[in-house]
This record gives sequence, C-alpha cells and structure tokens, in this order.
Amino acid sequence: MKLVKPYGDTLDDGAMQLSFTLPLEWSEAADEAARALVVKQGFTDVAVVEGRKIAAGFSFFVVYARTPVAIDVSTIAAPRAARDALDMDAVDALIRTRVGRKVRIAGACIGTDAHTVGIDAILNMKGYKGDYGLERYHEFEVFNLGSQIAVEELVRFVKDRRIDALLVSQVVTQKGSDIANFTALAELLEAEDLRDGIVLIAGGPRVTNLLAAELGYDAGFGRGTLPSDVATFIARRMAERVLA
Amino acid sequence: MKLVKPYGDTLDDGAMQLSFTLPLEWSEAADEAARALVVKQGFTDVAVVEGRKIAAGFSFFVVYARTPVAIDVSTIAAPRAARDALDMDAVDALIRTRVGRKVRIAGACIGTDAHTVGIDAILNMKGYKGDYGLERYHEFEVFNLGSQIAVEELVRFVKDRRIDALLVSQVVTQKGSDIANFTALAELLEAEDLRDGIVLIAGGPRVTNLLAAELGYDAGFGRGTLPSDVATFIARRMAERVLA
Amino acid sequence: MQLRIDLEAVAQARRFATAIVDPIAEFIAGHSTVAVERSVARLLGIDGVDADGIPLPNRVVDALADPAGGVARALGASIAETGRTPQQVATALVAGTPLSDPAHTPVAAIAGALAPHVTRALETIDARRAERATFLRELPQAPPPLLYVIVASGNIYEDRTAAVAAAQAGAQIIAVIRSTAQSLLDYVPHGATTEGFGGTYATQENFRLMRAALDEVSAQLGRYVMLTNYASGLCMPEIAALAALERLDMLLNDSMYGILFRDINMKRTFVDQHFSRLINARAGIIINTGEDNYLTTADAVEQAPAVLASQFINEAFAHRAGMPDALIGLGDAYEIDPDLEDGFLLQVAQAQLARQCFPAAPLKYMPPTKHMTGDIFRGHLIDAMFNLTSVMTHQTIHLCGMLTEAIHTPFLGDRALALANARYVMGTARHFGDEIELRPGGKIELRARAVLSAAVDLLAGVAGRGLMESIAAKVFADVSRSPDGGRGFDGVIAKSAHYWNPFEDALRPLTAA
Amino acid sequence: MQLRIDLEAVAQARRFATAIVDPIAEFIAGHSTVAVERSVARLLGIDGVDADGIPLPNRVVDALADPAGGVARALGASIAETGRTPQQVATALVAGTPLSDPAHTPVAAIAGALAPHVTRALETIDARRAERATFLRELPQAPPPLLYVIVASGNIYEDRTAAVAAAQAGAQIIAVIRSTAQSLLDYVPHGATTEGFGGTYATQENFRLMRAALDEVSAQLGRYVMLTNYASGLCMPEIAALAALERLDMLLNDSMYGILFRDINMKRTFVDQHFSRLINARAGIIINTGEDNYLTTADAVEQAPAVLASQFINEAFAHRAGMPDALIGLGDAYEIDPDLEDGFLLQVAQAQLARQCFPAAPLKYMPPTKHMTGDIFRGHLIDAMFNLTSVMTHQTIHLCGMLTEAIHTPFLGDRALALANARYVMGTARHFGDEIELRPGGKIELRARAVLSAAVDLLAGVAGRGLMESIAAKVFADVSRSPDGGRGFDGVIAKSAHYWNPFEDALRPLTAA
Ligand code: B12
Ligand code: B12
Ligand SMILES: Cc1ncc(COP(=O)(O)O)c(C=O)c1O
Ligand SMILES: Cc1ncc(COP(=O)(O)O)c(C=O)c1O
Repeated sequence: MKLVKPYGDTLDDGAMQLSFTLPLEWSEAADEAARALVVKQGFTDVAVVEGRKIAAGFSFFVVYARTPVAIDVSTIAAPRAARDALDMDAVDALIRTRVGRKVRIAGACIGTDAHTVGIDAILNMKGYKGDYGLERYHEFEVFNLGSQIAVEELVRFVKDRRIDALLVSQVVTQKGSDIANFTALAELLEAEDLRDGIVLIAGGPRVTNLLAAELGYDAGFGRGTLPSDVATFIARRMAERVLA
Repeated sequence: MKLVKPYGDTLDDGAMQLSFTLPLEWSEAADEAARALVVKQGFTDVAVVEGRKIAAGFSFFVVYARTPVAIDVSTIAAPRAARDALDMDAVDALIRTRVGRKVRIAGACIGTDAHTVGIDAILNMKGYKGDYGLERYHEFEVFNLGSQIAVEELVRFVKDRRIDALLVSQVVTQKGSDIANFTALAELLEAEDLRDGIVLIAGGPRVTNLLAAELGYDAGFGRGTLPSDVATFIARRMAERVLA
Repeated sequence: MQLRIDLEAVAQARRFATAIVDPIAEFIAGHSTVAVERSVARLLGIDGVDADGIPLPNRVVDALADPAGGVARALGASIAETGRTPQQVATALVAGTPLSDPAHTPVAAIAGALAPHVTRALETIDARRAERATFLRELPQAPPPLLYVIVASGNIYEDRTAAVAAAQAGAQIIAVIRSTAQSLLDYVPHGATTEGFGGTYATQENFRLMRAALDEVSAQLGRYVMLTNYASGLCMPEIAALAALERLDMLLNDSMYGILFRDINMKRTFVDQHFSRLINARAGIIINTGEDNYLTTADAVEQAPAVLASQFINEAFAHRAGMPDALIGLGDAYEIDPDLEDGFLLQVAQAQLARQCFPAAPLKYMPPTKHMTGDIFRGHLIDAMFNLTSVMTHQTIHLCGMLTEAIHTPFLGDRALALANARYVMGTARHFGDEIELRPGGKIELRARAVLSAAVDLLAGVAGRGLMESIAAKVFADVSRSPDGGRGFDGVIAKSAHYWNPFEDALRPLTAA
Repeated sequence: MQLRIDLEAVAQARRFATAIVDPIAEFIAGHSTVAVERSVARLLGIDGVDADGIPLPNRVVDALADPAGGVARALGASIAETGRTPQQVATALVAGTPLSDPAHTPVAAIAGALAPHVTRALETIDARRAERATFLRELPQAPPPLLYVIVASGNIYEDRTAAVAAAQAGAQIIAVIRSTAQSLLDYVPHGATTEGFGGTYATQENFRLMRAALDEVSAQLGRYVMLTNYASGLCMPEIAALAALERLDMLLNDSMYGILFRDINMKRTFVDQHFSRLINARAGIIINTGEDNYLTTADAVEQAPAVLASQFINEAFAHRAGMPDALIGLGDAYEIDPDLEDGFLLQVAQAQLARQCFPAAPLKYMPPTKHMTGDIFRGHLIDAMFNLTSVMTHQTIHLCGMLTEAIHTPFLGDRALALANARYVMGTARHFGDEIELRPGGKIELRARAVLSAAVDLLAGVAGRGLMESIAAKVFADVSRSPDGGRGFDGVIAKSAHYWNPFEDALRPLTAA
C-alpha cells in the first residue's frame, strides 16, 4: 500500500487549489457560501482567497484548501498503450517477419465530429512533431476516411476492405458524445461479428488507455500521442495474433 | 431554503476547476491516481485535462469535475462589518453629537508580524485608495504602535491610555499564527477586564467579519477595506455604547 | 510602430486580387441560388414554417415553376393577381394554391405589385441601421480592440444569461456560436431553440431574443453591445437578410471558407457570398472573414502568406458587393506554436502587416486555439501575449481567448477571466505600440516583407490560373475542390433572360472595383 | 532598444554618489563592529557553539579585552603563545583559558602566528571561487535573465526537495529565504535547522547541505545552479564569510536596507556592508541590492527616482569595497499598479534606464508582489508582463513571480508554474527588445529622463546634506533614522591606533573610486 496525497510544500499536506462560479450576487455572505461549500466537500483549512462579482448575480472564487483524502497508488493500474516505441524500420521489419503481409488500417472521426487534425497527425505521411505518420510505413496500407463518418458506414468499410486495424477519433466530448459514439461502434462491430478480427483503437485528447479498455477497445491513445506509438502497438498486436 | 451549486455554463451543473501536485513520477497511472483522488472526494465527471511531470517524482494536474454538493444559502449569514459607510464629516458629526468627546484609537501589528502596510492604510492620514485614514478625522485620536507588538505590551497600552477602540492586524497566516495571536490578545484583554470597555477590531487579508466574531472581536475587516468603513463602524459602535 | 513595406507590392496584391475576382464576378452576375431566392422571399416578408416544420421561404422557392426567373417574379405575379401579401401567398401555397405563372403578368404589374414590399424591406433595413447609429452615438463603445466573446450553450435562454453576464464583465461583442450541424442545412431553422450541439441554432427569433437582451444591457452599461452570428454555410444570404432585419452588427462571412472547410460547392458559395454582402453593405453589418481557419489545420508560420492572400481576395469580393472598407473585418489568428523562439515577433509582424495593408478595415483577430492545452495557466499566458499583440497593432475586433479552449465551450467564469485578461493587458500596455518603432531591417520587418512577397506570388499564380482552377489545384488550405462538386451545387441557378431580383437592383451593383 | 538619455546626467549621478560615499568611507576606515570581528574569527577557522548554543565567534569577540584592537591581534597573540589553532584557542576560552593580551606579544609574532590561518582562509575562498569558475565552464548556465526562485519552508530538508525540483523545472538560482527573526539576531545560528518562520535559518551547515544538493542536480542537468542567501541584518559580514567558504554564488546585500527597513544602526550597517563586500569581492559573490523595498511600502511610480538614486549609492559603496561591476546586482522591482493605464510603459522605462545606467551590472529584477491578490489567474498575467519586461530590457537576475504571492509562501507546483511562465514568455519574445526602438521623445523616453533627472536632484541633495543627515531627514523611504539610534549601535567599534585586521589588508583597500 502506498498512500499519496496532494503536495503543497510539505509531504501529505493535502493542499489543493479550486476555482468556481456561484450564481450569487457577491457579498461577504457569498464568500462564506463558497467556504461552506468547500468545507462540505470534505476539505479542511479552507481559505477563500478571492471572491468577486463577475456579473449581476454571479460571483467567482479562488480557494485553497487541504484534503484529508489519500489514494492508494499501489491499487492504480493504468498501463500505457504507448510503450517502448519502435522506429519505423523496426515496425516494418516486425510486420514483414511476423505478419508476412501488409497490415490494412482504416481511420476516421466518427459521429458528428469533424476534428480531423488529431487522427490526421497519426495517419498522414507527414506525421506529428517530426514523427512520420502511418501512411509512410511500408507495411501499412492506410485508408483515412476523414470526418463525420457514421459508425454503420465505417463497419461496412471494415467488412468490405478486410481491415486489420481500425482507428477512431473523438475530440468533441460535450454531453458524453464521445462515449456514445465509441460504444455504438464497438457494439456494432460485435453484432457484425467483426470485433475479434480487428485491432480496435480509440484516440482523442480525453481518451485514456483505461477508458478505452472499459469501452472494449484494444487500446486508447490520448494527448501527445505520436504515430510511432500507435504503429508499434498495431505491429505488436498483429504479431501476437498471428502467433495465436 | 435556497440551494446553490457551482455554475459552469448551466444552472446547477456543479462545475469546478481543481489543480494540485502529487508526489508521483508522471505516467498515465499518475493521471489515473489524480482522477481517482478527485472521484474519491465525491466529484463526478472528473476530467484530468492536464497531467505532467514538473520534477523528478512530482506531477502537476489540472482537473475539471462536477460536484453533487449544494449549499443552502438561506442558512448562511455573514453580515459585513463594512456597511453604508459615512463620510468623514458625518462620522465626526456622529461622534461629536452622540459621544461628545474624542475617541481614542490604538492600532498595531501583533506578534511577529511586520506587515504594517495594511494597518497604516487604515490609520495614516493619507489613507487608502483616496479614502482618508483615521488620523485625519477630527474626532479620533490615533496611536499607531507599528509592527511586531507583543500582546502584553499592547494590553498595557490600552489600559494606560484609556483606549476606546483597538485595531489589530495580522497578515502572516502561516501555521495559524494569525489565529493564535488574535486569540491571545482577546484572552488577555478579558483577563485584564478590559474587553467590555473597548471596541475590538481585527483586520488583515484573510480576516472575515465572521471569523472575527468567532474569535470574540466586535468586527473583522478583510481585503479591500477602506478607512471610512472602519471609522463608520467605530463611530456607530461608540454611539451605541453611550446610549446603553 | 510602422513596418517599412513595399507599397507597390501591396498595390500589386490588390490588382491581382481584382484580377482573380473579375471572372468570378461575371459568373456571379449570371447566376442565382436557392438560398438567394429564399433571401428575397424573406426580405419580402415571408416567414414561418409549414406543418412539417419546413420554412415557408423554402416551400415557396421549391415551388417555383421557373427558378431561373427568380422568386420575385412569381411572387409579384401572385400578388398582382390575388392582392395578397407575400406571406399570404406563401400560406396559400402551403394550403394548396400554387404560385401564379409570371409569364402571364406584365413585367410592370409584377414590379408594381412587389414595390411596396421591396420598399418596406429596404426601409426596415435602413431603420435598423439608423437605430444602430443612434445607439452608437448615445451609448458609445469603448475604443478598440473591441472585446468579443462567444456563447455556445445550445440553449438561447442560457446563452442570453451568459451574454448579459459577459457584457457586464466587459464584452463589447457577443457571438452566438451555431450548432455544428447548421452550416450544412439548406434551410434556416425557426423559432426560439433550446437544443444545439456545441452551439445554438441561428434563427430569426433567437436573433431577436438576443438583440433585445443586449439592448437592455447596453442601456444599463451605457455602451452599445454588438451582436454577431454566422452568414456562412448553405444559408449565407438568408442569414444576412435575417441579421439585417434584426439588427445584428456583424456576421462571420467569408468568400471561400465554405468551399475549403465545409466542402460547399464553390459556385454556390461565390453567388451566395455576393448576395449576402450586398445585404450587409446596405445594413451596415461588418463582415468577419475566416482566414484563421488556415492556421488551425496547418502550420501557422507557413500559412501566413495564404492568410494575407485570402484577405486580399475577401476584400476584392467585398468591394464588388459595394462594401466600404469600414465593413470589411478581415481575419487573422494568433496560432504560432508558443514554443517557437521569437514566435511573438512573427505574430507582431503578421498583425501589423495586416494593419498596414488594410488601414481602414476593422481587422478581426482570433485567439490562440490550436496550441492551447489543458494547462489553463499556460493558456492564460498565451492569451495575454495575443492580447498584447492585438493592442499593439491596433486590431479592431478582438476575440478573447479562453484559458479553457482545449477543454470545453466557455464557462461563464472562463469568459470573465478572459475579459479580465484582455482588460488588464490592453490597459497596462495601451499605447505601447505607439511608443515603439520596429528596427529597420530587423526580424519583424523582414518577416513581414517575406510574407507580403510570398502572398503576392501566390495571388499572381491564382490570377494566372483562375480562382476555381486554383482551388481545384489545392492552392488553398491544401484541399482540392472541383467546380461542380461539393454540397449545394444543385441549388445553383443559371439566370434566365427575364430573371428579376428587385433587391439586386436596389442594392449596390456588381461593378469592377 | 535604447533610451536616449543624458549621459552627462548619468555621470553626474555617479559623481554625486561618490561624493555621498566619500565621507562615509572615512568613517568606515576608522571603525569596526562586533560582526566584522566575528567574521575575522570565522575566517580564521573558529566555528561551533558552546554548551548554551552561543557561537564560538561570539564568545571570542565578546571576550576581547580591547575590542578596539580587533580580534585578530588577540588571537594572533594567543596562537603565538600557545601554539594552538584559532579553533583551539576558542575552545580553550570556553573551557576557561582567557585570550592572551596582545600588548605582550610583538606585532611581528602576532602576524607570523596568524599568517598561515589567514592564508588558508584566502586559499579556501579562492578555491571555492575557482570551483565555481570550473562549474560555470563545464556546466554553463542558460543565458540570462537567470530564473531565480525562493524556497522557504523553514525546514532545510524540505527546502532541499523544493530546490532540486525547482532546478529540474528550470530554475537557475535558488534562494533560501531566511526565517523572519534572523536578521535581528546578533549571531549566526548553528547546524542543520528544521524549524523557521516564513523561511529557513541561514547557517553554515544549511549552506553546505543546499550547495551539495544543487551541485548534484547541476551535474544531472548539465547546467550550474546557483545558490543565494542574505548577507543582511546584524550579521552581514559573517554571512558573507560563511557564503564565501561554502560557495554561495550570490547574496542579498544592501548598503542601506537594514537601516531603513530593519532599523539597524546606520554606522553599524555602513561598516558591516563594507567588510561583507570586501569578502564578496574576493569570493566572486554577486551581491543583490534591495531597492525593491522602496516600492513595496510606497507608490512605485513616485519612488522610481529613489530606486535609481539608491542604485548609484549601492554601486559607489560596492566600488569602494573593490567590487567590479560584474558582481554588483542592483535591484529593482515590477511594482506599479497593474490597473494604471500604460503602467507597462513606465516599467519598461525604469528597467531600461537601469540597464543603460549600469551596463555591466547583473541587474536583479524583482517580481510584482504588492499588487498581487488572491486572483491567481490575474497574478499569473502580471507576472507575465514582468517576465516580458525583463527579457526585453536584458535584466540579469530574474526573480520569478508566483501566482500565489498574496496567499502563501510558494508551493512546489506554484514554482513550476512560475518557471513555465518565464520560460514561455522569454522564449516567445526572446529578441523582442532587440527588434524595437523606443520612440524618440515618446512616453517611455520622457519617463526615463524624468526619473533620471529626479534621481540626480535627489543625489545632489544628499551629497550636499550628507548621507547620515539625509537618512535622519527622511529622504529615503519616508523613514527617519538617527546616526546613533537603531539596533546594533553598541556593536560599533572605533578602531584604536593598533587595530589590526589581516583580511582588511589582504582584501582590496578602501580607496576613492
Ligand atoms: C482545430 C479545432 C477545430 C477546427 C477543426 C479542423 C479539423 N479539420 O480538425 C474547426 C475550426 C473546424 C473546429 C470546429 C468546431 N469545434 Co473545434 N477545436 C479545434 C481545436 C482548437 C484544436 C483541436 C486540434 O486540432 N488539436 C490538435 C490535435 C493534434 O490534437 P488531438 O486532436 O488531441 O490529437 C492528438 C491526440 O488526442 C491523439 N489522437 C486524436 N485522435 C486520435 C485517434 C487515434 C486513433 C489515435 C491513435 C490518436 C488520436 O493523437 C493526436 C496527436 O497527438 C480545439 C481546442 C484545443 N486546443 O484542443 C477545439 C475544440 C475541440 N472544438 C470544439 C468545438 C465545440 C467545435 C465546434 C462544435 C464549434 C462550433 N459550434 O462550431 C465546431 C464543430 C466541429 C465538429 N463538427 O466537430 C470544442 C470541443 C468541446 C468539447 N470538449 O466537447 C474545443 C475543445 C474548443 C472549445 N473549447 O470549445 N474546431
Ligand atoms: C509588502 C510585503 C512585505 C513587506 C512588508 C512591509 C511593511 N512595512 O508592511 C516586507 C518586504 C518587509 C515583507 C516581509 C515579509 N513577508 Co511579506 N508580503 C508583503 C506583500 C507583498 C504585500 C502586503 C501588503 O502590503 N498588502 C497591501 C495591504 C494594503 O493589504 P492588506 O495588508 O491586506 O491590508 C488591507 C486589508 O487586509 C485591511 N487590513 C489589514 N490589516 C488591518 C487591520 C485592521 C484593524 C483593519 C480594520 C483592516 C486591516 O485593510 C487594508 C486595506 O484594505 C504580501 C503579498 C501580498 N501581495 O499580499 C507578502 C506576504 C504577506 N509576506 C509574506 C511573508 C512570508 C513575509 C516574510 C515572513 C518573508 C521572509 N521570510 O522574510 C517577511 C517577514 C515579515 C514579518 N515579520 O512579518 C507572506 C505571508 C504568507 C502567509 N500567508 O503567511 C506573503 C503573503 C507573501 C508570500 N506569498 O510569501 N513582506
Ligand atoms: C467564416 C466562417 N464561417 C463559419 C464558421 C463556423 O463553422 P460552421 O461552418 O460550422 O458554421 C467559421 C469558423 O470559424 C468561419 O470562420
Ligand atoms: C537587502 C535585503 N536584505 C534582507 C531582506 C530580507 O529581510 P530580512 O531583513 O527579514 O532578512 C531583503 C528583503 O527583501 C533585502 O532586500
């Protein structure tokens, strides 16, 4: 067991910063309401260091407080999908020797999401932050379907083109739309009996590998992902499949 | 009953921002630990929007989340000490007509605190933000004792000089030193039987009127106090005393 | 602060832009679109929806036997024949009475029947414009950069709360961001709306609700708060018409954005943008062009010449629609990688270059978005450097960056922080730009010159090849669009010889700049 | 960027400062203090505390029969007589053996007995200086502004964690803030300490622990991380001696701060500051003067001439102690009200003026503190404008402002954000200052000229009236101090004819600049 608490300037002091708006006209009573709220949330040493009117009927607060809550980090497992990335040649070599044919990859922004920059960064030749995209790999055949792709259309594509690895992106997260779309895709693949045949990967700024696992994906890639992270994951997973 | 929750972009959405450091090397697991911590604090929709290494063994996080906690603001009473401030002439007139003699005021930074700017802003002729200080009032006789005044010394001064209103400042709050000093002063005044004879006022950036009341003070003045707020309070309180 | 740039290069860029626009103007003159016709219907007073929720302007235009003649003729004929108002004609149509065939009505009778409705439309627009002028005189705005924030809750009533709060916190312009889906709808939704996705539908009623709320808060604050929305997408001119009727003050409106970033057919877009701008010119509505979009999808350092070139093209198109410089809010954005050493210098160069190339234009400056991350503290700083650049280079329309840009559509508190950021930086450094000179031959000046010269080259190339051909050849934003591809192409109408549009006549004609 | 200022006025200011310092230098030459004598004892190797925790240097100096002759003579005599080391002499003293009476020992014997200890002290100091030079060559610092942050937990071990983390986050200088109480103690506490109030005691062992930790992280990072503390208060020269022995790289050290802001006697301070600077000069320690203090208690716009005048006085005093410009870190701070329109312009003017008046000095620039509030978001922005001013005007020693300045001594995370702020702003605007010129006759230039001319007037007045008399007359910081009042006056020693201090001789002499 390894208990961890937030660190201000001393181990386990539990110091945290909060900010929020209350729909109240500013007054000392509003400051006090802000304090009471944070106390009620279980914090101690609550200091409302800023409280001010930002509009008629709205006040903004900055609070520092200490939390008694600790987390046992020994129970937290969040294996990264991106591990020990291989370089492009090594990925290609792995596929050549262990898979023995080109890997067919499809990528898309699903639902109404039109944010293609992220998935393009992974797929396009040019890549991201000096790391080449999957299109540049010799052993990948990449289909970038672009944005606002309905899951039905995508599943049809997977079937028709015998896709090995399916990469989907969700950037808009408002009202849980990302979760809804990811789930719809996973369910439809399952229903069409395609799920086991493919490497299914989710990506986007709010995606974590853990979340992806919960949604039934093989991996999830979040903020700052490099194409080679994804390429490595696909190559290794494909190699395992061939073995199995 | 009037329940109030933090407001992001919709009434009662409970949206709050948090930031904190964990004594953990950054990894996806550290992000997950941050998330778990905030979940354990009772928040929902926890999004770790930033997590990064800031030093070996330390990671910094920014989190947005929603709180289910609401505060019943109808139960929050925090009357301000500063209310309907009178101008200098009105204060002087009130004292002349209702008290009939000059009010004797002493002010000091107590304990080891050497932050005199705040109390000077209230007392010095020049004042604060264009509002004249108490020394400028005709009906106040002001003794500014300066900084790092021991409570014993101050109590002696109150007794010797027959002080009517005692104004004390605490700016340093580290390790609760402000509370300790305020309390020590109130207790000593009580012990010396001087408490009831004076208007006792606390001030400083972390002071609230509510806190002052809890500590047994007549009033507390915090951030942004103007001298006229304090002058008005003293004049009214002195006038009431004379009546009683 | 002044860049020493080659004024001849600027003049050349302008000449190339004119040369680019000339052949398109010819095309525009010969065409209309379903959206243009619906705009005419709306201006003539047709409003409301049928039982299926289809707007009556759509019903009327869809019912035209001869679209090539224009909706005005058909309506004029119906009015002349029945004595109905245009709205009654539309209602009757829905009830089963077809439009009259204009071929059977003398041209003069058609014109005569329509004249009072045309006059009323123009009078309303002019009255709105006069109202605005009165407001601006009596409730003068704080000087530019004008602080502009967005509201985007999806619910017009929540948006109203947010907009009023923002105005009280210092906002001078409120933009109601549209629901994602709207730009590709070939009709304008109706009524007050409370559901939307990442934004709120643009409807005439929503415009009215918001304008009323802002008029109230303007009076309260003693300064006029402007309202803006999007005349973009498949309903470009219709939205312009509604905005003119409801006294919006600005509109997002670009001559190529829809083509490049929404895959809307280019012919459709060119015709639509022209008619929308004719209306904007009359209504005194400032357009905001969308050059910032070049920078969010590609590298901002590389795209700088494309931004400038697009500004010249937008200007040329706007001039064709009779817009004076004072209504042409050309776009730019602060999107250079914050980690690039001396990136701020490049931003200053670009912003000042735009300022000098378009001295009379109310430049629109967009905040950092692409490089914003979940680190709100850093984001707030990037916004501060943007605010500084804006005040230094005298930008006019200043979109306040949000520290939560990478996280969610703005919270009420985020907007307050963003406005406080702008107010602080622009106050403490109010006249800084006027107190400095740029080092002759220094990094900033050389950058500006390089961008200008690359933009001239780009424009020269486009002028030579033709704008439609250049777009097909991926010259802009690295996307290729074909002249007859994309959304809304089937709504393009080749005008017949007796095509008639009374507003086209009444508004400024399409003459070479 | 260059201000056109009157170079003759600058020269005049410097002449007045010399004239101000001249009579004080005479006074200094004739006096020592208990702190100076304890420093001599420490340099000669006396360390440790007695059973009551009183430092041995204090025991020895307090035991002097003839303080006016200096501690060196007494020690030399004791060594010559007993063959003991200085430390053994001190230990023996505590055990009951009094110091020898130097009157009984020939001067040459005294000098001879002490010589090896003096030499060893100087060799140690020189070795530390050489070590620093090697480090700086092998682990070069990132270019200035050098990012400086404070640690202040009260516990040297927590401070060490914080310092290492800060270095990894980009800090180039670490300051261990002293416990509040320390500056008024007339001794230097001993050993590693874990309790302190708003800061951590300055002790030789704490210096050593921190230096070792920073040497380790310097090697890890490939860049030398500097360490600083306070040679201020009643133990000014002693701290300088310890810092020289433990390779601190900088010291807060001002010729008037203690007088004005800590009510320390002025004669004591003048003598102490001189000896501390003799040591600093030899040790290659950069001093940081405290002009920022004028700005935290009074209005920063009004106090600007006082800051500049004090910089000239500090410079003159430092020159008297043989310090080269490269070691004179003159102070200033970014304390103008953030709500003042064009306040940023005034800050730029002041910072650039200092840069031009003291071109070779490693200027120390302090962050906004007074106007910081609990609004951390706004505070972060004010810090950003400060960071920008610093990089534009080529400040050298840059104290990073904390967004939580108004709230608590810095958290580990606050420091990381502050460093990230500085790195971002100074990167994106790295060469901005070099790429602009200030408008001739503009607001910035006029402000700088006005400040310079007011500073010259102020200095002229002080030169005419005398420094001690001026301080008594409230010329500085609006406080009045009398020449024989204040703390530590009883520790001032008028030297007798046979006063001897081998370090005074070995270090640079007090000659007119
Ligand atoms: C650029 C941008 C746009 C561009 C998109 C252009 C394009 N072709 O993609 C335009 C201007 C069109 C746009 C429009 C809109 N946008 Co937008 N946009 C952004 C912005 C500024 C940057 C996104 C980006 O490109 N990031 C850079 C890339 C490289 O990062 P990334 O996507 O995270 O990708 C990385 C990883 O996540 C990962 N990854 C991502 N996907 C995948 C997939 C796989 C398989 C893998 C392995 C990895 C992976 O790898 C990438 C590289 O490391 C963000 C704000 C921000 N700073 O994040 C808002 C933002 C995403 N947009 C937003 C909104 C609301 C909209 C609109 C709905 C607004 C409106 N009403 O008009 C529209 C609608 C678009 C739609 N239908 O989806 C909101 C979303 C709010 C939310 N949390 O839900 C944001 C956060 C802005 C805001 N604060 O309001 N937008
Ligand atoms: C100026 C300053 C100093 C100056 C003080 C000069 C002086 N003569 O006062 C100097 C440089 C000497 C100084 C030293 C130190 N300081 Co200091 N200082 C500040 C600073 C920057 C501003 C305080 C200030 O003047 N505010 C302006 C005044 C007008 O505001 P105010 O005090 O809140 O007063 C208003 C109200 O509160 C109210 N009020 C206040 N008192 C009273 C009393 C009455 C009766 C009434 C009615 C009203 C009232 O009215 C005033 C007007 O509206 C703050 C940071 C900050 N921005 O707040 C740190 C700060 C207060 N200092 C701090 C520290 C730690 C120190 C030191 C201990 C550091 C060190 N180790 O050396 C020393 C020790 C001083 C000591 N013994 O107390 C910390 C305190 C941390 C904490 N929460 O405990 C702060 C917050 C900085 C930090 N983040 O580390 N400091
Ligand atoms: C000119 C223009 N129109 C419209 C939009 C908004 O996009 P949409 O097409 O979804 O309405 C933008 C986006 O920034 C724009 O610049
Ligand atoms: C020169 C100098 N010495 C010392 C200090 C610190 O104060 P103290 O006297 O409490 O050590 C400062 C404060 O800023 C200073 O500028």
